Amino acid sequence: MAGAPPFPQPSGLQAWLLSAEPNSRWQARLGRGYLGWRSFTKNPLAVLGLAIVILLVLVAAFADFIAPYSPIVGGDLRTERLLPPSETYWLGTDDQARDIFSRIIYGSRITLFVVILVSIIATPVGLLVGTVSGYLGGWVDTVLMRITDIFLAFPRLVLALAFVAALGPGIENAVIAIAITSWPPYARIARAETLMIRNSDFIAAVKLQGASTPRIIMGHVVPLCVSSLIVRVTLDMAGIILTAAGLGFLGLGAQPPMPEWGAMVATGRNYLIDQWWVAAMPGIAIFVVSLGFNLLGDGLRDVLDPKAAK
Amino acid sequence: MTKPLLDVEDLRVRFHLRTGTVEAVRGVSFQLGRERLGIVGESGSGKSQTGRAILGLTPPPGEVTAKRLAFDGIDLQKASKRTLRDLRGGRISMVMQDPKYSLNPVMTIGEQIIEAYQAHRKASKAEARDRALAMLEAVKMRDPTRVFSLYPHEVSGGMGQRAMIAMMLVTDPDLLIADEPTSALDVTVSMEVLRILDELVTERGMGLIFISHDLKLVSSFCDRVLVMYAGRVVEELEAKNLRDAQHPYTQGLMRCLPTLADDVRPLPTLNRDPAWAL
Amino acid sequence: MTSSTAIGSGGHDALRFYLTKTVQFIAVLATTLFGLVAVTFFIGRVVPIDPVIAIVGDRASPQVYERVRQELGLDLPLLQQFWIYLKKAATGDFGNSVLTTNPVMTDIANVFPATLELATLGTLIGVVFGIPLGILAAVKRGSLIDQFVRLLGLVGYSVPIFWLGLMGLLLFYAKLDWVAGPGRLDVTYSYLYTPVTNIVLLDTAMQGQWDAFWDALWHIILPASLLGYFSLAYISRMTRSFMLNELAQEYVIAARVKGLSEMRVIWRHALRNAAVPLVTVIALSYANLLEGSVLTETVFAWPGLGQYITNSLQNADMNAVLGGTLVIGATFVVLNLVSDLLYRLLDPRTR
Amino acid sequence: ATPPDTLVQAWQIDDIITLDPAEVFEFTAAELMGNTYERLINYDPKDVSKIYGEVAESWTVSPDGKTFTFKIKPGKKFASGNPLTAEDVVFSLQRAVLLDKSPAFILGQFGLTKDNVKDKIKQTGPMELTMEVDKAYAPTFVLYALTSTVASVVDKKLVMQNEKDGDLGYNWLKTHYAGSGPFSIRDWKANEVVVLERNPNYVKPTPLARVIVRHIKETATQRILLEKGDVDMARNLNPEELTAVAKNPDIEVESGAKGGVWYLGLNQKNPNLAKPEVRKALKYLVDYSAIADTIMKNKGEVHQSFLPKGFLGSVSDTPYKLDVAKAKELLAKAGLKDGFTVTMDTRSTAEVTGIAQALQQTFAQAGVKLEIIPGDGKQTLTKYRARQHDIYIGRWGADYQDPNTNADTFAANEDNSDDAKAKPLAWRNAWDPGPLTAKTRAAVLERDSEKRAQMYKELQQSVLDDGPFVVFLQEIENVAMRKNVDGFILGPSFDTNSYAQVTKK
Amino acid sequence: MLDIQNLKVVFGTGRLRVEAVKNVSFHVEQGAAYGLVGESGSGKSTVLRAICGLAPITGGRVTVNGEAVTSPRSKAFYRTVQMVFQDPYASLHPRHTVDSTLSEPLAIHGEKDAESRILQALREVGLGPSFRFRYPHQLSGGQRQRIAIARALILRPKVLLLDEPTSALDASVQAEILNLLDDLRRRLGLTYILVSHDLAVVAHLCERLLVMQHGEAVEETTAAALRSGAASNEYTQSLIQASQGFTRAAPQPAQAPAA
Ligand SMILES: Nc1ncnc2c1ncn2[C@@H]1O[C@H](COP(=O)(O)OP(=O)(O)OP(=O)(O)O)[C@@H](O)[C@H]1O
Ligand SMILES: Nc1ncnc2c1ncn2[C@@H]1O[C@H](COP(=O)(O)OP(=O)(O)OP(=O)(O)O)[C@@H](O)[C@H]1O
Ligand SMILES: [Mg+2]
Ligand SMILES: [Mg+2]
Repeated sequence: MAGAPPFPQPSGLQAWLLSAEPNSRWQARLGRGYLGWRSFTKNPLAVLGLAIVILLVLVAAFADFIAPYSPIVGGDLRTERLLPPSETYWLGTDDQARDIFSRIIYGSRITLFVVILVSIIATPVGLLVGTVSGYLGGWVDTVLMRITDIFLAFPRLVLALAFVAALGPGIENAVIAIAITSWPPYARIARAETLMIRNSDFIAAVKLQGASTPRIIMGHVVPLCVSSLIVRVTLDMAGIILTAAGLGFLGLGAQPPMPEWGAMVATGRNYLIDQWWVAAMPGIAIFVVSLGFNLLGDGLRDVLDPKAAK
Repeated sequence: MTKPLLDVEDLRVRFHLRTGTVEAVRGVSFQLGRERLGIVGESGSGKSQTGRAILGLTPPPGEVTAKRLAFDGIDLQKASKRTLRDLRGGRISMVMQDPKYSLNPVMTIGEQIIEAYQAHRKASKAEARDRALAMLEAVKMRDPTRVFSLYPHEVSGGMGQRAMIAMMLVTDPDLLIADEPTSALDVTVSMEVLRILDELVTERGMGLIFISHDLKLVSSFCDRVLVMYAGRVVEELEAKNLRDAQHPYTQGLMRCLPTLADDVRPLPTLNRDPAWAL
Repeated sequence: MTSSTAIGSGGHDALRFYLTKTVQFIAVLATTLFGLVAVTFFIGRVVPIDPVIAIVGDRASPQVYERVRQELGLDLPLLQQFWIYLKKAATGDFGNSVLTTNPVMTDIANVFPATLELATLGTLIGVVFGIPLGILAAVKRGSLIDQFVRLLGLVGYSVPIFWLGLMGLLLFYAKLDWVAGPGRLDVTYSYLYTPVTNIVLLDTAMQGQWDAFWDALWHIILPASLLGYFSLAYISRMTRSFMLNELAQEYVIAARVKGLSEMRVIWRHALRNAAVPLVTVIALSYANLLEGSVLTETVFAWPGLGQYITNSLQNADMNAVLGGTLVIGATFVVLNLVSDLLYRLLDPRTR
Repeated sequence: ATPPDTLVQAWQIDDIITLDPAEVFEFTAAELMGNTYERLINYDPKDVSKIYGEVAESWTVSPDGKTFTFKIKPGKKFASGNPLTAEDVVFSLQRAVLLDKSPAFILGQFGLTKDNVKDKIKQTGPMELTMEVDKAYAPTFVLYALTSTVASVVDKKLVMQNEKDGDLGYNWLKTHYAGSGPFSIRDWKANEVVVLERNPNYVKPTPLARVIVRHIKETATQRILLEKGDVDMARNLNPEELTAVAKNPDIEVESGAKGGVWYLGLNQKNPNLAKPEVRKALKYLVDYSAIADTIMKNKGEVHQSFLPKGFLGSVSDTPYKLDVAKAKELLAKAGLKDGFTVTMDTRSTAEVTGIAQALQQTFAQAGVKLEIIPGDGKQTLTKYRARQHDIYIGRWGADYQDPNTNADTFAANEDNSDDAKAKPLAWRNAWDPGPLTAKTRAAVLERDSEKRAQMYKELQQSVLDDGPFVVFLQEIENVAMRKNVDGFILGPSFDTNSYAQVTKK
Repeated sequence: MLDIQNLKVVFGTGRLRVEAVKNVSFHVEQGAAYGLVGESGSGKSTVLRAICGLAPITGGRVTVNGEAVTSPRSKAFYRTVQMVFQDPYASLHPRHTVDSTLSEPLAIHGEKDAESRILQALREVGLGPSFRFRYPHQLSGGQRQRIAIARALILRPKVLLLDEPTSALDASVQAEILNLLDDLRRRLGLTYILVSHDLAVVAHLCERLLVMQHGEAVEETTAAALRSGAASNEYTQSLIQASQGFTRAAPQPAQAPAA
C-alpha cells in the first residue's frame, strides 16, 4: 500500500472483522459485511432510510401495544366521525369514526406484507428469467425476452386488474398481480448485467473447470446480479405501495375494513378538500416509508453496486 | 537551464476517503527544462497523480499541496480558473494512456482536434480545420482527411494514439505530459508513436514528462529519469546511467526483467525494504 | 482491422442492414401483438364479469339475454372465438365497443390522441426540466441541489397522483385562477373547429382558431405539468446517474486537459454521451405516461385512453380492452424502435 | 363562467350506452330521454297520481278493461319538422316490442309479443290508435307503464329513412335523435359530453338555448368546477361535499326522494340466512338512522318497505331500529348464540363501501362477522345473478311509477329452481315467497285503487316481517347548483328530472 | 501431447464475420513449453480458447493426448487441460473467497479431501493458509494470479494454457510469477502453451514458439534462435528490434503498423 495506512489502527472485534487474513469463512463474510456496514453508516441519509425501515418493522411488530384504538371498530358515527386531529385522536378520525393513527399503525403490517411478498416473488422471477436469458443467449434469449417484452408492453393496470379479477379480490392476489407486473424490468436489468458478466474471465474459468450451466448461473452469475436488483427493488418499493393503493382504489386490493394505507388514501379522496387529514395522514405514512426505502436503496447502491460507488 | 519551465517542490496529493486518508504523492520535487524527463515506478507509485496534479486535474476527493508549483513563472496554485484553463491545452498538454477511453466516442477525431484548437486560438472553422489536418499529417497519419472524419472506434489503437497526440499538440504547447502513452499499443506501433514524440521534442523544443513503468523504454528514450516508489522520488538520475542506479529499488527493477540477451534462471526478484517508503 | 471494415461499409451494406432491421421489427411487432392479443383475450374470458349483463343491463328478460349472448358469439368454443377474433383483427376490425357502440378503433382514434397530447406535453416538460436538473445534481454531487433533486424525485415517486392533481386544481385553478379547469377545451370553443387529428392543440392551430388554441393550452397545462412532474422525477434521476458515469470517464479528463470550459465539458462531451442511454429512458417514461395516466385523466376529466381501458375493463367490454391493449402494446414497440434508431443516430459505435 | 343561455352540468355519464329510447335503461340516458322525447301520457312530477296526456289528447278504456284508445293532440311536430301523428305512436310502441331490448318487458308484461304486437297496437285513424292488453289490469298500471322511457314517441319517417337491413333504424338511433321533446340531442361523445339544443318545434320553447352535460368522473372535480362557476350544476357530489357546498352562498342544493331503495339481499341458499330468526336479527342489526344521518346524509332517508314513498300503497313505517339485545336473542333462538361469519358482495364505490363498513360494525356487536368482498358493479352483479353471494348490498330503482314494478321483483317468484326463466330479486336470493306470488299477480288486476293499495301494503308487511330483504334507505337525489339557476325540476323518477323550464338569472 | 492441425476460428457471420485464426498448426510434446507471440489481435488468445472450448473450432483438428477433442468438452478433458487468464483482476469472482474459488473445481468433479487439497494448492503457488479466506479485493495482482494458477492446478492437469499471465503485472511481480511457473513445470512435469507479446518472456519460459500475425502463423522458431537474433521473417525481426527498447536513429520498421 502506498502512503499512510488507509485505516486508523483498529482494535479488538474491529480488528478481527477487518483482518486481511480471515481464518474462516464466517470471519471473511462478517468482515465483508462489516466493511459494507461501515461505508453504509458513513452516509447519514442511508442510515435515516434504514432507521425508517426498522421503525416500520417495529411498529408492525408491536402494533398491538402502540395503537390506542381498534383499527377496525369505529366510534359513534354521529359524534366521532371525520374529526380533525386532536389530543384524543392524534391524526383525526375517518368516515367510519375510526382512529386514523391506530389504522396507520396496523396498516404498517399490510404495507410490510405487500412489500416483502412482492419482492420475494418478483425478484427471483426477474432474476431467473434475466440471467438464464442473458447467459444462454440464442433462441432461449429471444423467446424469454419476447415474453418479457409482452409483459412490459402490457398496460400494467389491465394485467393487474384482470389477474385480481380472475383470482378474486384480496390483498394476497393484489400482491401476486403486482409481482407479475413488476418482474419484467428486473429481468431486463439482470439480463443486461449477465451479458456483461458472461464473457468475463472468471466465468470462463469455471467453465473450464467443467461446471454445468445451472451451476454457473446459480453459483456465479446470480450472486453478482442480486445486488443491483436489490437496489432496484428497494427503490421500487414506493411504487409497489402505491400500486397496491391503486388496486385498493379500484376495489381490488385490500378489503375493507383492512387498514391498508393506499385504500385509506383512496377513501380519503372523498374528503380531500374539507377533511384533508383522512387522506393526508396515510399519504404521509406512504411517503415516509417510500422515502425510507429509497434512501436505503441509494445507500445500498453505494455499498453493493461497485459501479455506482465511485 | 537558467529558468526552468516547470518547477515543482514538495508536491503532495492526498485522498480523503471514507476509509481514511491515502497519500498518493508525498513530497515530490523536480525541475524541468526543455528536455525529456521520465518518471518510472511500479503501479500505484504515484506517477499519474503527479502528472495530473501539475495540470490541476486531481479527481474530486483529492487535495493537492506544494511548496512551489510554477510553470514558466506562473504560480499554478494561485492562478485563477481562467488562467489555468488557458494554460491547460494551450501551453501544457497531456497524452493519456489509452486512446480507447480518452477520446470522446461520439465526436469525430477532426471535431475533437478542432475543438482543442479553437479553445485557445481565435480561428475560423476553416483555419482550424486546416490546422488540424496539418497536425494529423505531422503525426504521420497516412490519410489525414479520411481520419479527420472518422470516429474513435473506427481507428486502430496506434492511429487513435496519434490522433490523441495531434489533439494535444495542435496548440503548440510548451510542456507535454505523456502518461504511459504507449502501454496500450503493440510494440511495433508504440515505437512509431515514440518516434513522433521524440521528433516533436527535438524540433519544437518542447518539455516532455514521460510517465512509464517500462524502465528499458525510459532509459532509451529520456534524458533524465525520476524513479518513484510509494509516492516518493527515491532516485533521480541521467537516463543513460540507469544501469548504474544506486538505489536497490531501481536496481531490482532493472534486474528482474527477463531479456533476450541472457537467460537468468530463476529471475532475481525484488525484496522490498520498508525503509524505502519512508 | 476495424477501420477498414468501417470504410468498406458502403450504401449496399447499409441498405441490407436496414432491410433486415425492418423485417426484424415487423416480426417483433407481430409476435408482441399476438402475445398481447392472446393473453388479453383469455384474460377476458376468466374475468368474472358477465359481458352480456354489461350490454343488456340488470333487468333484461332471459330471452334478450340469450339472444345477445349468441350475438356476441359467446356460445362458441373459446378457441373458435379467438380464431374469429384474430381473423377480424387482421383486417383491422376489432369489433364494436359494447359501451359506446362504436367500432373500437373509432373510439380509440378519439381517445388516444387526447392521451397522446397530454403525455407528449408531459414528457416534454419532464425532459426540459428533468435533464438540466439531473445534470446539475450530478455536477454538484452531494450538494444541496443534489439533495433537492433527490427529494423532488422522491416526492414524485411516492405521492399519489390524484392527490397532487386535486391539490393542483384547487390551487392553480380554483384559488389562483392561473389555469383553466378540467376538460380539454371550453364548451364555447368546442364547435369552432373540425377535429382532424383529434389533437386539439394541433387541430386548432392548423385551422387558425387561435382563441381556441390558447384555451386548449390553458386547459392542458396543469395536467401536463403534473404528468411532466412525474416524468421529471424519473428523468432527472436517470440523467444524474448517467452523467455521474460519464463524468468519471477518461475522455472527460481529456476534454479538461484541452482547456475546455466546464460548461463545454459537461454539455458537449459528457451529456452528449449520456444522451445515448437517456433516449431509452425518455422513451420508456413516455410509454409509461401513455398508459399510466388513468388517474390523471379521471381527475382532469380528460377523455383519454387510460380511462377508456379501465372503464371498459370494469364493464367486461373486452373488444375495447383488447383494442386499447393492442394500441398501447404497439406504441410501446414503436417507441422501442424509435429509441433504438435514435440510439443508433446518437452513438456512432452502433452504426 | 358559463354562457347565460346555456346550462352546463357536471355529471358522471359513463353509463350511457345508447340514445335509442327503446333501449335506454340507464339513469343518465333516461333523464336525457325525458327531456328530449315525449310519451303518449305522463304524470305530474309534483304529484305522481296526476296522469295527463302528453302526446295523447285523451284516452278511454273499454268496459272489459282490455282495450285502450288514445287520441293524439293535433298540430304536434317533431324536431325534424315532420308532423307527429298516430302512425308515429303506433310505430314507436310496436318498435319497442319488436326490437325487444332490455326495457321491452315493460310493454311485454301486458301480453305484447313480437308476434302479436302488430295486431294488438293498431292505428284506427290519422290521430287515433288502440292498444289491447291480455288481462283486465288496473288501468293505472298500464298507463304508468306507458309513461316510461321505452314508450317514447319517435319520428317514424326520420327513423325509417335510416333503416338498414330491417333494423327499424336501431343502429342509427343509438347515436342519433328523432324526437319531439323540449330539447333535441345535438351531440353525444361517449364519456365526454352530451349537448342538447332547444327544439324550436316544441309547444313551449325552452328558455335555455342549450344544455351541456360534461362527463366529470371525479366528484371533487365536480365540486371545484361548481364552486368556480364553470358548471351550473354538479350531479354526483357525495354527502360531505354536499354539506360543504351548501355553505357556499352562491350555491344551493336541491334534493328529492327518488324511487330507489337500498337493501340487503340475504341469499336463502345460505343455511344461516335461511333461518327466519336470523333474517329478523339482521334487520335489528342495522343502525338505520346513523347511516342516514352520517354516511348517507343527503343521499338517503330511512325507509324499510320495498315500495318507495310516493308509490301507491307505500308503507312508511320503520319498525326496525338498531337493537343488539333483541338481535342476540333472535340469534340465540336460531341456535347461533356465538354469531356466525357471512360474506357480503359490495360494489367498491365510496358510499356502498361506507355503508358496508358501518354494517360490519353493528353486525359485529351481535357476533355476526361480516366479510366484505369488494368488486366493481358488473362483477358483483354477475355473482348476484348467479345466486353465489351470501349477502348482496344493492340499490333497486323502480322501472315505472306503478307499485307492481317493485312488488313483482321483491314479492313474487314463480319458480325458485336454478334454471328458472324469470329471475326477480326474490329468485336471486333463492326465496320462495309462497302465497305472496299469487297476491302480487292479483294486485295488478285489482281495478279499485283503494283495495289495490291495501294489497300492496299487505305484501310489504309480509316482506318486512319475514322476507330476505333488509330495506334500509330510500334514495334521495341531490343536485347542487348555482343560485342563478332556476326552474330545475327534480322529479320522483330519473326520467322526470326536467330542464324544460330552467332559466338563468 | 497436444497437436493442432489447420486450426481455423471464425466469429460471427455476415458483416460481423471475423476470421480470427486461419490455418494454424503446431505440435507440443509432453512436458514441453510452447510460446505464441504476435501483436494484439493476431489471434493468440483465440488459439488457446479454441483448444479448451471457449471459442468455436471452425475448421481443423485439435488432439489432446492423442484423442480429438469433443464439443462440448468432456469432464475428463478439463482434468487434463486448464487455463490461466491474462487479467488477474478479471479472472477471479469478486464475491467468492479464495477458499470457494478453489473448492469449486473439487466440488464439480466430486473430489474428496477438499480441505487438504486447497491448502496444498496454496502452498504450491507460494501462499500460506492465511490467504484462504480472503476476497480478491484483499489481494494484490500477483497474489491473484497465484490464486488463478492454483485454481488451474488443483485438478492436477497435464497441460496448462497460459494467456499472457504476467502482462497485467509489474515487472517485479512478473519475475515472481515466471519463476513460479518455471518451478511448477519442473516439479509437476506440466506441458505449457504460453501466449505473450513480450518476446523476452516467451524466450525465458519456452523452448519453441510460433510467431503469429493477423491470425496466421508467420514463423516457428526456437528461443535459442531468438536470442541469437536469427529470424527469417521480417516481422519477427521487427519484434526483436522493438524488444530492445527505443532506438533513436532506427530505420523505419519493416512492417507498417496496422492501419
Ligand atoms: N481517486 C482516487 N481516490 C483514492 N486514491 C487514489 C485515487 N487515484 C489514485 N489513488 C491512489 O493514489 C496512488 C497513486 O496512484 P497513481 O495513479 O498515481 O499510480 P501510478 O503510479 O500512475 O500507477 P499505474 O502505473 O498503475 O498507473 C495509488 O495508491 C492509488 O490507489
Ligand atoms: N468472441 C469474439 N467475437 C468476435 N471476434 C472475436 C472474438 N474474440 C476474438 N475476436 C477477434 O479475433 C481476433 C483475434 O483475437 P485474440 O484475442 O485472439 O487476439 P490476441 O492475439 O490474443 O490479442 P491480444 O494480444 O490483444 O490479447 C481479433 O480481431 C478479435 O477482435
Ligand atoms: Mg498511472
Ligand atoms: Mg489475447
